[in-house]
Amino acid sequence: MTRETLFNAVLGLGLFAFPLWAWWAEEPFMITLSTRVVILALAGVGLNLALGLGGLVSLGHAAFFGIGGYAMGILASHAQSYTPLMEFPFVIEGTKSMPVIWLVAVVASALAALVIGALSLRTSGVYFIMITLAFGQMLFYFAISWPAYGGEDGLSIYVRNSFPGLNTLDPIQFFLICYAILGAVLLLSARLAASPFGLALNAARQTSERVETVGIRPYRLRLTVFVISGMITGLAGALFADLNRFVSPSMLSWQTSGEIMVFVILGGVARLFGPVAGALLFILLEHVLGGLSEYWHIYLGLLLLGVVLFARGGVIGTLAGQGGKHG
Amino acid sequence: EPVKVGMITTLSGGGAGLGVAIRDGFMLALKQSGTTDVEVVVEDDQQKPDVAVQLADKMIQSDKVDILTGIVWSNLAMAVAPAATAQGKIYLSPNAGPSALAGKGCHPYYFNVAWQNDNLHEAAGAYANSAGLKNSFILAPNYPAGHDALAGYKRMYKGDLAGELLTKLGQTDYASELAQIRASGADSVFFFLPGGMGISFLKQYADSGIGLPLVGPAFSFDQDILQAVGDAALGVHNTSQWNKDLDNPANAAFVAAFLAEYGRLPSLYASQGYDTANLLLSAMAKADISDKDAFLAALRAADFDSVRGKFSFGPNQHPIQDIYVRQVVKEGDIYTNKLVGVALEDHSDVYAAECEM
Amino acid sequence: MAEPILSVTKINKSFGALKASIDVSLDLRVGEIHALIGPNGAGKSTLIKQIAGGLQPDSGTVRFLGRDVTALDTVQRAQMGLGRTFQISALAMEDSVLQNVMLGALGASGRPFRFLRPVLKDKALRETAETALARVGLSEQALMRTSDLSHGQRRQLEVAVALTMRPRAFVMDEPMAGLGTSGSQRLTRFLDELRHEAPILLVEHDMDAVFALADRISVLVYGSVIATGTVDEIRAHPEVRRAYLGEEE
Amino acid sequence: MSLLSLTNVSAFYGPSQALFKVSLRVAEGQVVALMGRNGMGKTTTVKTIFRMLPVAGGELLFDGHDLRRLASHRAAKLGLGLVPEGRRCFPNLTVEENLIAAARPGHWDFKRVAQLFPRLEERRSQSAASLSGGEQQMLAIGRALMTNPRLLVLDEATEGLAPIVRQEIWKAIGTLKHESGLAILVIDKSLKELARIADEAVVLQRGETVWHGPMADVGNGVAEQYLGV
Amino acid sequence: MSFLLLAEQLLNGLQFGVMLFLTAAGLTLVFGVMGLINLAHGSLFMIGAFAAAAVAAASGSFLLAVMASIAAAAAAGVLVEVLVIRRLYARDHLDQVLATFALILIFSEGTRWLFGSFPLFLDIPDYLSGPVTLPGGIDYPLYRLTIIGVGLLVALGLFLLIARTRLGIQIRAGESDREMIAALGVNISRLYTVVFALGAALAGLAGALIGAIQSVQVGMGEPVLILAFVVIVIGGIGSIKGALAGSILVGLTDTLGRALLPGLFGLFMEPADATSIGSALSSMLIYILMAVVLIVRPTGLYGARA
Ligand SMILES: Nc1ncnc2c1ncn2[C@@H]1O[C@H](COP(=O)(O)OP(=O)(O)OP(=O)(O)O)[C@@H](O)[C@H]1O
Ligand SMILES: Nc1ncnc2c1ncn2[C@@H]1O[C@H](COP(=O)(O)OP(=O)(O)OP(=O)(O)O)[C@@H](O)[C@H]1O
Ligand SMILES: [Mg+2]
Ligand SMILES: [Mg+2]
Repeated sequence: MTRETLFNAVLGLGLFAFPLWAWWAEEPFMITLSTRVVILALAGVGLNLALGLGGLVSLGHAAFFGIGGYAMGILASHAQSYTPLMEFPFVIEGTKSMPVIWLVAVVASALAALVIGALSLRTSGVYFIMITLAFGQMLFYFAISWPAYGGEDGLSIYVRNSFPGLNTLDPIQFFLICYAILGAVLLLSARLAASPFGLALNAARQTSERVETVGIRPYRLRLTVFVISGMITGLAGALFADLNRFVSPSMLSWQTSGEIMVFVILGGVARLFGPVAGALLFILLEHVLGGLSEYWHIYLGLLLLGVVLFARGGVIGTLAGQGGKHG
Repeated sequence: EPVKVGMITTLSGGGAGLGVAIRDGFMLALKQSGTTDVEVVVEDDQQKPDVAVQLADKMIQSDKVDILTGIVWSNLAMAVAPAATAQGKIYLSPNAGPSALAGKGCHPYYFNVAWQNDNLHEAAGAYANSAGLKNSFILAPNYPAGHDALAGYKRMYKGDLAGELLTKLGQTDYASELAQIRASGADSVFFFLPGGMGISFLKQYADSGIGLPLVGPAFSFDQDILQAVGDAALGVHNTSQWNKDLDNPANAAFVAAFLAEYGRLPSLYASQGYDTANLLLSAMAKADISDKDAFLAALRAADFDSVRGKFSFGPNQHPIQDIYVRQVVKEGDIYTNKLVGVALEDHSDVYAAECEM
Repeated sequence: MAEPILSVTKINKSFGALKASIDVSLDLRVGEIHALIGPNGAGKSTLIKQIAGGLQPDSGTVRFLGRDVTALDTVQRAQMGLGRTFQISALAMEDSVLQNVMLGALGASGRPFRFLRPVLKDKALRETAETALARVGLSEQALMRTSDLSHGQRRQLEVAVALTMRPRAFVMDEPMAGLGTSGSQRLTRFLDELRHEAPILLVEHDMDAVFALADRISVLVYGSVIATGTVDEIRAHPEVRRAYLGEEE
Repeated sequence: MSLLSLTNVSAFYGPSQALFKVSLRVAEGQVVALMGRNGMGKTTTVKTIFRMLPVAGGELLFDGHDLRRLASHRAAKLGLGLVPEGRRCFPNLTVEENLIAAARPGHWDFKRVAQLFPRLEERRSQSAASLSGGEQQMLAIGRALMTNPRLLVLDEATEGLAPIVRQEIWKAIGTLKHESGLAILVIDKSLKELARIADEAVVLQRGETVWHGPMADVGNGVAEQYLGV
Repeated sequence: MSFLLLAEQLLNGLQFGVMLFLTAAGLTLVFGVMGLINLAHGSLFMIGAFAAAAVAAASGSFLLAVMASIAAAAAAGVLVEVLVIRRLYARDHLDQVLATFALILIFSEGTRWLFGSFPLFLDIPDYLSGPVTLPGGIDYPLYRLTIIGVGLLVALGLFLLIARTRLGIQIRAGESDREMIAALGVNISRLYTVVFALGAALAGLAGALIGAIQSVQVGMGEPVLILAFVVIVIGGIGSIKGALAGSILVGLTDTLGRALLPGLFGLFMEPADATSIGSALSSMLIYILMAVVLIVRPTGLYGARA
């Protein structure tokens, strides 16, 4: 077992054990906080596929995060008010069932990622960063000025959605749902990275000319990973909205994109557990420093700076050694 | 047993000024009362709704607070208040008053100690009538509170509209809008542009030489902001439920104490924070927090000396109060407001009718 | 005689005022090594790009395996079996040497969109890859990071990647560049055998190699083919001596 | 006294050692050939001289200055000129800009370089990225000359050049040596040309100096043993 | 809409464009030419504005204030470059993103700590305030004309510096291969410190000039940052000409969009809806513009073709 796998295992188990402890100790907020880490990590895992594996630095992943969130918000708000989502040409009812919401969130994000990706992938490098930002901003402003679903105020859902057989209102059960999803997605992304697809994509990131000359289209590889990535982040968005029982355009803002990216970089780009470590560290800092001083952002900034300057390859890169990390 | 209060407010970033004012006002009232029965947890929401929600969760689940308060912005209030009241926590709004929470979404645990969002704009409309303005150009940012602002103004205003614009949220340059105002033949301009947007607009308006009378809600003429606007704001009429020269003993004491404590004049937001704390204290004097019904009844009675004078709650637990017209003046080196009249008396809001409580 | 595997006919290409290919025609037949030589900037790499895809000729046609491929892109031509090496190494530098050759094998397999099975456990791909490495003499370096290879080793890897594709024809842009004397000699021997698997269009400035290998040589000067012929014919060609070879030997 | 001297220089790439006590000397006006098969550490040696790679041990002197203490640009300013392996022209600059970027006053200026390589004059305002491989090589040499060095280091400087140009370059190097007394450290695969021009030779194998001596002696078995010829 | 109003709106668009260029000028150097993703550009803009406001309040002189803004931002630039940025050139772009993100946090809260939570006062000096009448009868603020002038001057200066001077050439060379340019004897570290400081100084200058007609407050740099990136990318990274063209294009699009779209929708819609949809669309307009430009020309208007 390499140091990285060991570290990943500790991280994964710790993230599981802590909320269990909190449950036992009756500290429900600690469970909520862990759930938040898990969900944001999930969003990061989504981005990390595009960013780490595909080299696609997307500053527009808030779009998918928000689409997932709004999928939950819109469906649940209709269910909450007993009004159908759509009456023509056929009736679509809202729903409060998580699996259905997830499905809608994932499909909607996939479609959005397909369109955004297909157009954005014409560019590369910094241009790609900016064009994805542009699409994200379009959705953001659209959501803000679209009155039907609350505009800037967003949508509140009073009761968390349901999952068959579980009581989602119980923090620990909701945590377990999210944790299971994160686990499944991590497994998927590990598989993906080691697969033929992963190999080709990884090569395309470094030299797309080479990939073409062996008869593989980099564009298709990239579009595929972008869509998968968007789907995962979209799913995370739906969960996040459920965690907060609330969705608003701020989920679509570029700051959100930036924050998801910060998780990834902080934890270690292209590291399987990078986003998990990053989200954990960030939320932890936010939680601990937030109460410390009115000017706690200064300390947060200094700590982040310390990580970039002295911990190359993010948290995991530093703790687990260099192998595997690019850049 | 002390009452635990969770204050979620904006203490970092561009909107921090408002949160700081609310907090300072609130704390001042507690300090003056000398009570040891209130324990306050203050946290920074960074003006992000999801952070506010997380903080609310923390305060409810971990700090076990009885009462939440402090939120500055409507969208954050919308994120926190319904969920909090649904969990049986009392929410006292020291600033935002979105219509959704005043009408259908009203709740016995939700109290607004400031105003319903439309109020000051309605007052501006009423003032425009009384000032004989006949052809207003109106503008606000394109988001729910902005829509409410224009709707509120139009509800009371009886003249014609020379033009109506929704600007971009966070916009900093208004040259294009100013050109349209100039060309519109308006006789006055009503604007609602909170925070930095208002400062930018006012400076640019003054520099454009358009010179038409301006009307607006108090937000852009707040004590803490006026110093940044400077001469550009001089003489502008604005509407507010409070001003530092309101003639009542509670207010005089508040202004003096605030100045002594923090070394600056209190702002509108500070007055609201102060009132919120005093409302809470008045309820605590009458009932114990463990007796929810009695405590809510005590809050509803609003038996405290508001710095704005008359104050009571309507059926939707939003204020019924007078709204005044103020004018920006310079006192020595300091830009401030002076009262020049009353725009609306004993005003409540139109959404109260929809509230079934 | 059978139709050549690869042929270009009357290709023209300009960059602004600069004419990089002028009515270029040449072909590549079964079992041969056709060397393309010419002064620096004559348009050899430009021609290779037009043959391999990636650069569209202004006019003229490229035929490969009996098909007009002028309108096809790099990927399609590669899928048809055109193997190419670059003048300046294009390799996935952060990956291992093995992964680079695996990529070639994967491309040749035509099924890169497989998501779940680890690629390194794919026996067939791995075998193709390891064979190719062995053939260029890089077996020992298989697990090294490509960026840790020396310049010469990278050139060898370039060739190995092309080999994994089992192409029907090779186009190689200066494969010897950067190889030391011994390396060049080895690669020369290697190409000599390789021609029986698939013919090679070889751009090279290493005259020892060219003269040792080429069945035919075409000389490109200022975008035009000024001569095509056997080694001896070209060696003796006065124009070629003047424009390219100089007083060598 | 030698202009450049390396004594027992060791260097690492991360954890792996690439140079083991390499020693070599280049005297004023002397041409020294650095030889060895692929991957034996020639370029690595060059990198230590130009401070692109830290020296782990040993001594590194140029004209009496301890190079180990100097930043890359200071070392270069002492009079070290580099034609790096793989050309490394600045692709986003035009030919002319590539040359100007490096220029330091002295014998070599744009005009002289253009005389040496007329092709560069023709391509003057074309971006280096779009140059042919050989043209880039000429540019890299021209650029090194523009710094007016006292010691020129040529790492595979004739790679990818047409025979006729290569002859030109060898001729030019000869002229540089004889007329301007330039010291040269040269890495090249053409033994024949090296034999013609170099005074001394140093042979590296797996990062170690395994042989050094007069160039003339390389023929006697050294080439067979270490260079695989 | 009358012709005169349209003309005025065109002028506004141009003016807004040049203003955008001014805010983006420093970033053009640092990002476009040095190739460094500096998210803290907006913070430097803010530092300039705050320094100007502080000095203007103390001295009453606008000119001194502007000079102070340049000096303060440049000093901050040197500090940041030497302590942080210098270690990041060789790194991935992403490390730069994280580090400069951290700098934003530090600068924003640091400024709030120093200056308090409330906006500061910075006004146009008397000699530049008020409108002048242009030929054609448009009343136009003198200060905005001044900004156009300064912006164009900066554009010209930058263009000459980057395209025409040896320094500019060396900077660009450093962007593609620092190691190599150092091996040619150029002190690239110091050069980059100087360039970064210059970029910071330009950001500071913009902050002071624009702060005078906007709100000088914490967080004022963030919208600036995004817009600056937008115009540079539309123009094509590394091209000063492009940045100017991109700025003006964005300025015109945004201004005309705001001015015309609601009216346009009003032709076939309820006025209330038209205002709402028209303004919604106009706030998305520059991003739509950017997306379209990049889809059609993936490296921007004047960017080097890939
Ligand atoms: N994109 C381009 N734009 C302008 N000129 C170009 C472009 N690509 C190549 N050229 C020019 O076309 C000519 C032919 O270039 P090419 O790379 O084909 O030469 P070559 O024969 O391969 O030379 P070498 O042997 O030196 O590699 C060169 O003079 C080069 O400068
Ligand atoms: N960046 C690097 N990181 C790690 N190892 C390296 C790196 N560069 C070179 N090496 C290793 O160091 C050894 C010496 O390489 P070097 O480039 O000095 O060889 P060389 O003699 O110049 O060979 P060539 O003739 O092929 O250019 C090689 O075995 C190579 O694998
Ligand atoms: Mg070539
Ligand atoms: Mg080498």
